[in-house]
Amino acid sequence: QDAGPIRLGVLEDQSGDFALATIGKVHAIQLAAEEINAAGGIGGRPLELVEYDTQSDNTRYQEFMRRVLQRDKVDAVFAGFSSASREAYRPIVNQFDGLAFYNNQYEGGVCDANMIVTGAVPEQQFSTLLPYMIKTYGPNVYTIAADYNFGQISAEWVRNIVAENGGTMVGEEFIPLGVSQFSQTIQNIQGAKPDFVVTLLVGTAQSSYYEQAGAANLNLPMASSVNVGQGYEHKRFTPPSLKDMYATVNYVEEIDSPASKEFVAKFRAKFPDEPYINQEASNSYAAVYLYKQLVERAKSTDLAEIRKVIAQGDVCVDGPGGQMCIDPKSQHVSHTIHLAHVTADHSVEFPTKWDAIQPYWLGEAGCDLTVSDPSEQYTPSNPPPSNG
Amino acid sequence: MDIFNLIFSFLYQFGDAFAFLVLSACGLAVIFGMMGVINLAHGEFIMCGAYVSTSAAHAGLPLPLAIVAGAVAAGIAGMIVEWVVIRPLYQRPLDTIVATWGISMIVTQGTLIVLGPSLQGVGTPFGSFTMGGYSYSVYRVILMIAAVGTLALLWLMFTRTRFGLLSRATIQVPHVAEAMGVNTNLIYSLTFGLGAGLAGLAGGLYAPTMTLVPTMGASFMVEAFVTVVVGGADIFLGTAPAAAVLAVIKAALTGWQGQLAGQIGLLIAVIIVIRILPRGISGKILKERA
Amino acid sequence: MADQSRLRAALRLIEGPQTIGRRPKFWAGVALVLACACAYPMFADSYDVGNNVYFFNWLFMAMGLSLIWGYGGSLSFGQTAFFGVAGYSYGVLTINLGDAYGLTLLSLVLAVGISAALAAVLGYFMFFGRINGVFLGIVSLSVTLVLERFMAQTAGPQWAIGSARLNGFNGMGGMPSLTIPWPGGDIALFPDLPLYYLTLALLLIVYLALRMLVNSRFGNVLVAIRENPERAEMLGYDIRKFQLVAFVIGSALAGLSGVLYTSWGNYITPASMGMTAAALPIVWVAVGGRGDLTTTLVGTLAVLIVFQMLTIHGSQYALVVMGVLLVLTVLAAPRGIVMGIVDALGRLLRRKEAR
Amino acid sequence: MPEPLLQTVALHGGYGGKPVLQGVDIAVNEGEIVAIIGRNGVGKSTLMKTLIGLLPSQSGSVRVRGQPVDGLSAHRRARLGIGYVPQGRDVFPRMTVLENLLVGQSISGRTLEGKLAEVHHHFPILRERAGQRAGTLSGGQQQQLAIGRVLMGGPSLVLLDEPSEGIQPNIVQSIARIMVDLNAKSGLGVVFVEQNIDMIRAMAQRCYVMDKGRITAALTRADLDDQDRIRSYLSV
Amino acid sequence: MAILETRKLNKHFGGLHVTGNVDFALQPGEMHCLIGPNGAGKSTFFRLILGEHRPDSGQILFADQDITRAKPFQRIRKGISVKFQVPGIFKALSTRQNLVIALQHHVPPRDLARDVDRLLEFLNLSGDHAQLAGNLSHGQKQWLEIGMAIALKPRLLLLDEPTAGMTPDETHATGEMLHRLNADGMTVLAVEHDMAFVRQIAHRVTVLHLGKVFAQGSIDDITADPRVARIYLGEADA
Ligand SMILES: Nc1ncnc2c1ncn2[C@@H]1O[C@H](COP(=O)(O)OP(=O)(O)OP(=O)(O)O)[C@@H](O)[C@H]1O
Ligand SMILES: Nc1ncnc2c1ncn2[C@@H]1O[C@H](COP(=O)(O)OP(=O)(O)OP(=O)(O)O)[C@@H](O)[C@H]1O
Ligand SMILES: NC(N)=O
Ligand SMILES: [Mg+2]
Ligand SMILES: [Mg+2]
Repeated sequence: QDAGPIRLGVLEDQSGDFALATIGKVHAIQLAAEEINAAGGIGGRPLELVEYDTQSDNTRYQEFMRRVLQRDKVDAVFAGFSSASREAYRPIVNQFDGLAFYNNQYEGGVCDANMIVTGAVPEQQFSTLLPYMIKTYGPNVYTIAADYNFGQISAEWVRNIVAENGGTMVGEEFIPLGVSQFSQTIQNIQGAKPDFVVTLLVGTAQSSYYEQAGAANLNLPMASSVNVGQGYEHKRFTPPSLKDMYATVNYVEEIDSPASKEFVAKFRAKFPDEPYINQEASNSYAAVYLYKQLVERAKSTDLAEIRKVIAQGDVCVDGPGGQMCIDPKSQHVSHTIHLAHVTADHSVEFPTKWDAIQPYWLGEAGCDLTVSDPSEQYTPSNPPPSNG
Repeated sequence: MDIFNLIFSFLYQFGDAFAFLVLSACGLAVIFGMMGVINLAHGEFIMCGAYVSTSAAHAGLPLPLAIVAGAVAAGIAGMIVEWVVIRPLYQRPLDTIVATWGISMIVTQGTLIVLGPSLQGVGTPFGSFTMGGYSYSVYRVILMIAAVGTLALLWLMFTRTRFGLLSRATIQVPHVAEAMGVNTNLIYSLTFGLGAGLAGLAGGLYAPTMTLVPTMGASFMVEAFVTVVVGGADIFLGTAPAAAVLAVIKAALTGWQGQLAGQIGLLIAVIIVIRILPRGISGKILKERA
Repeated sequence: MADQSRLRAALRLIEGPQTIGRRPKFWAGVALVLACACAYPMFADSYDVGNNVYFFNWLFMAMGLSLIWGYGGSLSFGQTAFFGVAGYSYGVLTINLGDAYGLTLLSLVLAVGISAALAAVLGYFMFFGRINGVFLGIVSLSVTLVLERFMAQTAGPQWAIGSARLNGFNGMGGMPSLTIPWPGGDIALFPDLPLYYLTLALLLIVYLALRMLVNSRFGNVLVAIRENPERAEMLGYDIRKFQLVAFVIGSALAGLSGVLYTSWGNYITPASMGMTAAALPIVWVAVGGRGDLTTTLVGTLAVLIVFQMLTIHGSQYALVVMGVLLVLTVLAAPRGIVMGIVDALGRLLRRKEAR
Repeated sequence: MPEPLLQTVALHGGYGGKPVLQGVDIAVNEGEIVAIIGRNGVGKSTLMKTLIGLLPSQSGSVRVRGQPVDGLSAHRRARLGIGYVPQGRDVFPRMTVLENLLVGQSISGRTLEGKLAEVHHHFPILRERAGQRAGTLSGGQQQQLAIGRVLMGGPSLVLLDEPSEGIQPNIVQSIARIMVDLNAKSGLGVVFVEQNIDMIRAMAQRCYVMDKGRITAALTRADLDDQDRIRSYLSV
Repeated sequence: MAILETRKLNKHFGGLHVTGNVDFALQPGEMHCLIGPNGAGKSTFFRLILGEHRPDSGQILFADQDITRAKPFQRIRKGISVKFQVPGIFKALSTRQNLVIALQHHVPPRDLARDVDRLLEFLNLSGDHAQLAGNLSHGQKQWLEIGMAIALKPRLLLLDEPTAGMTPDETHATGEMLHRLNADGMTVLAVEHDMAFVRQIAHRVTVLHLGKVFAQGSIDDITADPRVARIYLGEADA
């Protein structure tokens, strides 16, 4: 049986509202699989992808997660963009004791032995971004955030880190998903007179904010953990609406390193029409290589064997944006965090970067998957019970 | 903030909400109010207008002309859709819900396949102005003027032209209008085309201010439906006052408690208004007048 | 004796002017389908069994909407509100009560009851306020959208009922599946054989009960209200009460769907109450043929299966093809896809006989 | 002999699969007023709808001034100068009385000078209630509006389906008078379906009797004066 | 004791007074006709009795009970039923089903089929029992609606132009039928423009004009009244 192909399920939104940010993820996985197969597969076994379009619809994740695990009997699944989709399929992965990679920046806190998260989490993005912004622009911060888990939990992180760094929150506003009109929000921001705005906007409708803020001449520096790196707003809107946007990313296609350049070249060779190669594409690509390494070292696709390898604490790959290592306690990864600064003409420069930033919070808060598997999502205001 | 600026800023926010509600709703109001067709593809006509006007602007057409081009393109698309899909369904208005839902799926996904996940915007023209320490976008004021202008033009069209008369007759008792010598098929086509064109106009007008993606129409839908239904069957007696009432509620709640309150408040206002006026605002006005 | 004849009278209502299928032939067909459905798991793997349970879950909501809309003439655009409320109620109840001693079944009943109670309140508000037509559709849609927006922002830990976190847009998870207490150890109803048979049995019961309902005097009046409410009132019927009762029953069925769905995937999300979710039942029922329970049932199942297949095999074209299918169905089969196919087969047979 | 204004030849028609007209032959000459009588459900209204083109004919032909019009839609037939007043009036309920009248102009496709005043003269209530929504008129008022509406287009032939229904006796008489006058003055042709014997006698020059989708008798003016004879044709 | 009585009943739409201070009383067992010019307010008067319109002022009593504020269906249950001027039937249901819905009020399920068949026979609609009611001819619809009204076995039957569109023979048959129902104790109040029919059935006639009771009496009194001839009858019947 070991001679057959290794099957990877791929559940990503190739249509619907999230397609903009996620089609590239599928392409990245295809690219990595092709490379690996060209180089002889994983331990001699070829990689085979089983792809379904989840149509930005949670129920499709439920249907297809069961399908890949039960019918297609895949060895691992790469799945999900929105956190809601991840929560929709997680019970099913747990039920069948499967292994799912969530290759997406998110609000953090998932402590689940059946999950490996390769996206960046708030402590990695905000502990770097906010001190820089406060030092550069001043202490008064205004947050606008999507009014759901990602936005609310990220905003909580912002609040905490701003306070730790001597800053002040002068305002905080939550925007329901799907809202596209921002006149009142823009006025509220002007009234609060912040030194910079933290924008944690999600979805295509909300990104209209930038154009409208620019048109009203709001002209404030912006900081974000989610924009630029996911939805490439600087490519879609006319300059200068994203002028002075600072985003901490673990990858964007503008990164000027040999690894990045090589990745972009390979990607564009295979997918010449790709509008943008975002950080989730990079994470998905690296995740395939992480999985390769795990299987090769475990000499098996068995989850228990793989987790024994993870427990050794030295599973690392060099991704397009830098080295990524799996943290055994949380099964999240460390990242090189790049500070991307969007200039007035919407080109991107990188004033600084931080190496080997750890996803420390879960582990410190009490999640330790090497010991127990609560299969829960925690937040700073709702930490694991052992710590409460 | 002194009192004058306070009033100005509220008026600006009110006007902004009003313009969005009116422009979102007009096309839907024509198609629903006149034809009884519940057009779930309304958002896709908006998207069509936005895409065409943006592409036209990229191609060098001046923005006002590009917006008109968007409206015209959506109008033509509407006439085609009417001819192929809607016309056989006039006797079964509820089935148009499913048909237009299907069209919406085809258009949204078709656009994604053909044109990719997004379109680069053109940027908002005319810059900004400052008032009492706050800066505002000039273009939003243009949108308010466009909303009022659209209402006025529609009013003239339906009350002062023969088309208005005949289209209302056709919608009310088609077989008799036909027997009176009215080319009802043409009327249907023009009416639907007008509604789609108005949706396209909304798309063209808002295109510079928004993300251009195949699903963008969805962000107009709730507001559009709510306005039309609160307004009731008559476009002028209904849509305009409904938009005004809802805009006050929305602007006040958003300013006071934030966007979520604005959104939920809007929906709850709808429930309350309909409970008080079970046939919408225009139903009430018409009854009083008769 | 009297009881027996009353029972027989009630059973006679399984056939009647309000439902298709009158002759023994039809019932033979039903029995055959049922037998196939019972035997099906022997020939299918457990994925298919679980997947079919998933399809079955939605059928209750579709039949409920058929009752409210197809028979009663009130287009409710907000059945997902009851779906969602029941799903969340089940989650909150079971997370707090646990799954021992058949408490999940109690939770099921309570959750459906809560959605029925909500429907009673909303229905009273609408029907006794003389709201009808599209206005009814929009009020019900507004209610479900308000619930969605509200639930979407309950991410914080302050939004908890007992030990159940509502958990905002990410959705509520961690509720146990339905569990039947059993001497040799409780049977947890994961999407597998026992759940399949349970859902199938529920489906059959609900289908037959609804047939009896719509062919009863109640059903006659309901249909009369759909056709001409003024006249129905002028025959001395308090139409508001009939509409309300139909709405409550139909909404309770939406609630039942919500509970089964939540238990099936151990998950419920505000998106279940959003605009897209709200439109889906209408599409199923309309495409199936809303004026009849059987066509609704068969049509909804067909749409669900076909759409899933398309999503699996159609790659990015799936949604386009679905759209085209919807448009074509509406144009080609005015009475819904099921009657459309029956008619087409009839024509074909006649042509063959003629030859 | 000149071509008849309106003629049907072996006309068959009905609803979908259900045939109602089983070969109807009638001819109406320029300037004639012709009644069609028959019991309920024999197909009189079906004939009228087939004449104006709201129902397709299944076989046979309808000719206007000798030209077959079978391929023409209702609005094109109307443009030939045919006005139609449906049974049950069918006014445009949410439009005002005046607007209803203005729609009638489409028959001629232009505004005919003085027509509005003429119609108002015939039916004063329509001026009095010009701004009222037609759906709220009383039944008889609606019937008057429906007749006034076709007269607005100055038709050369009108098809009236039970014009006296719901109208008070003295207005029934005046409608008959109006039609006879118009016929005398401008040669207006009239085909009308009617049960009201007084009206038939006041208006009709000739009469067709219909039964089971066929014309079973043609009565002359002289026959019409025999009340019992008409009755016998209308009885079961 | 009157079975139906209105006291100073007023209703206006905008500036238009449709009924003005109508005092009207109907004796049990009476066959009464309401006539008057188009727009006199006859149908509106019916709608007031049925509760479809709310009076601006005044009182309506049915069998000495005040029903001014009762809901329409409550009035029907007290024993009033109606055939409207514009046929109100269930168009997408079969003719038979239309009658079932009306009859099931009083008739136990066991007898329902038999009673429906009888009624169909009586209405001359047996041949069309499976036909959708919306596809009946105009006259057949009128019959069907009359059938639904009498199926309720009302104490008071209101008929708004029951014979419109009927042939003289059918009109006559309708009159006979009403006499039979009346003999069984049903009170009838009919609006009609067909004087032959009025003559056939009415014990008494009320003329309504501009919303007011204009004249009242036997049919001979009314037809002899020159004022009624002027406003309503015209020369033929006068
Ligand atoms: N829309 C329809 N679909 C099917 N059958 C119909 C339709 N309309 C009428 N019919 C049938 O066609 C036949 C003729 O109807 P039509 O209306 O022409 O009768 P009519 O002579 O005008 O009667 P009336 O004097 O009652 O108006 C009737 O048997 C009727 O049931
Ligand atoms: N909703 C309304 N708004 C305004 N006017 C109305 C309304 N309803 C009825 N009317 C007017 O009230 C008057 C009485 O109408 P009604 O229908 O009672 O007359 P009617 O006596 O039944 O006449 P007919 O013999 O023509 O049926 C008419 O002039 C009519 O135009
Ligand atoms: N994971 C996010 N951005 O929802
Ligand atoms: Mg007729
Ligand atoms: Mg009347």
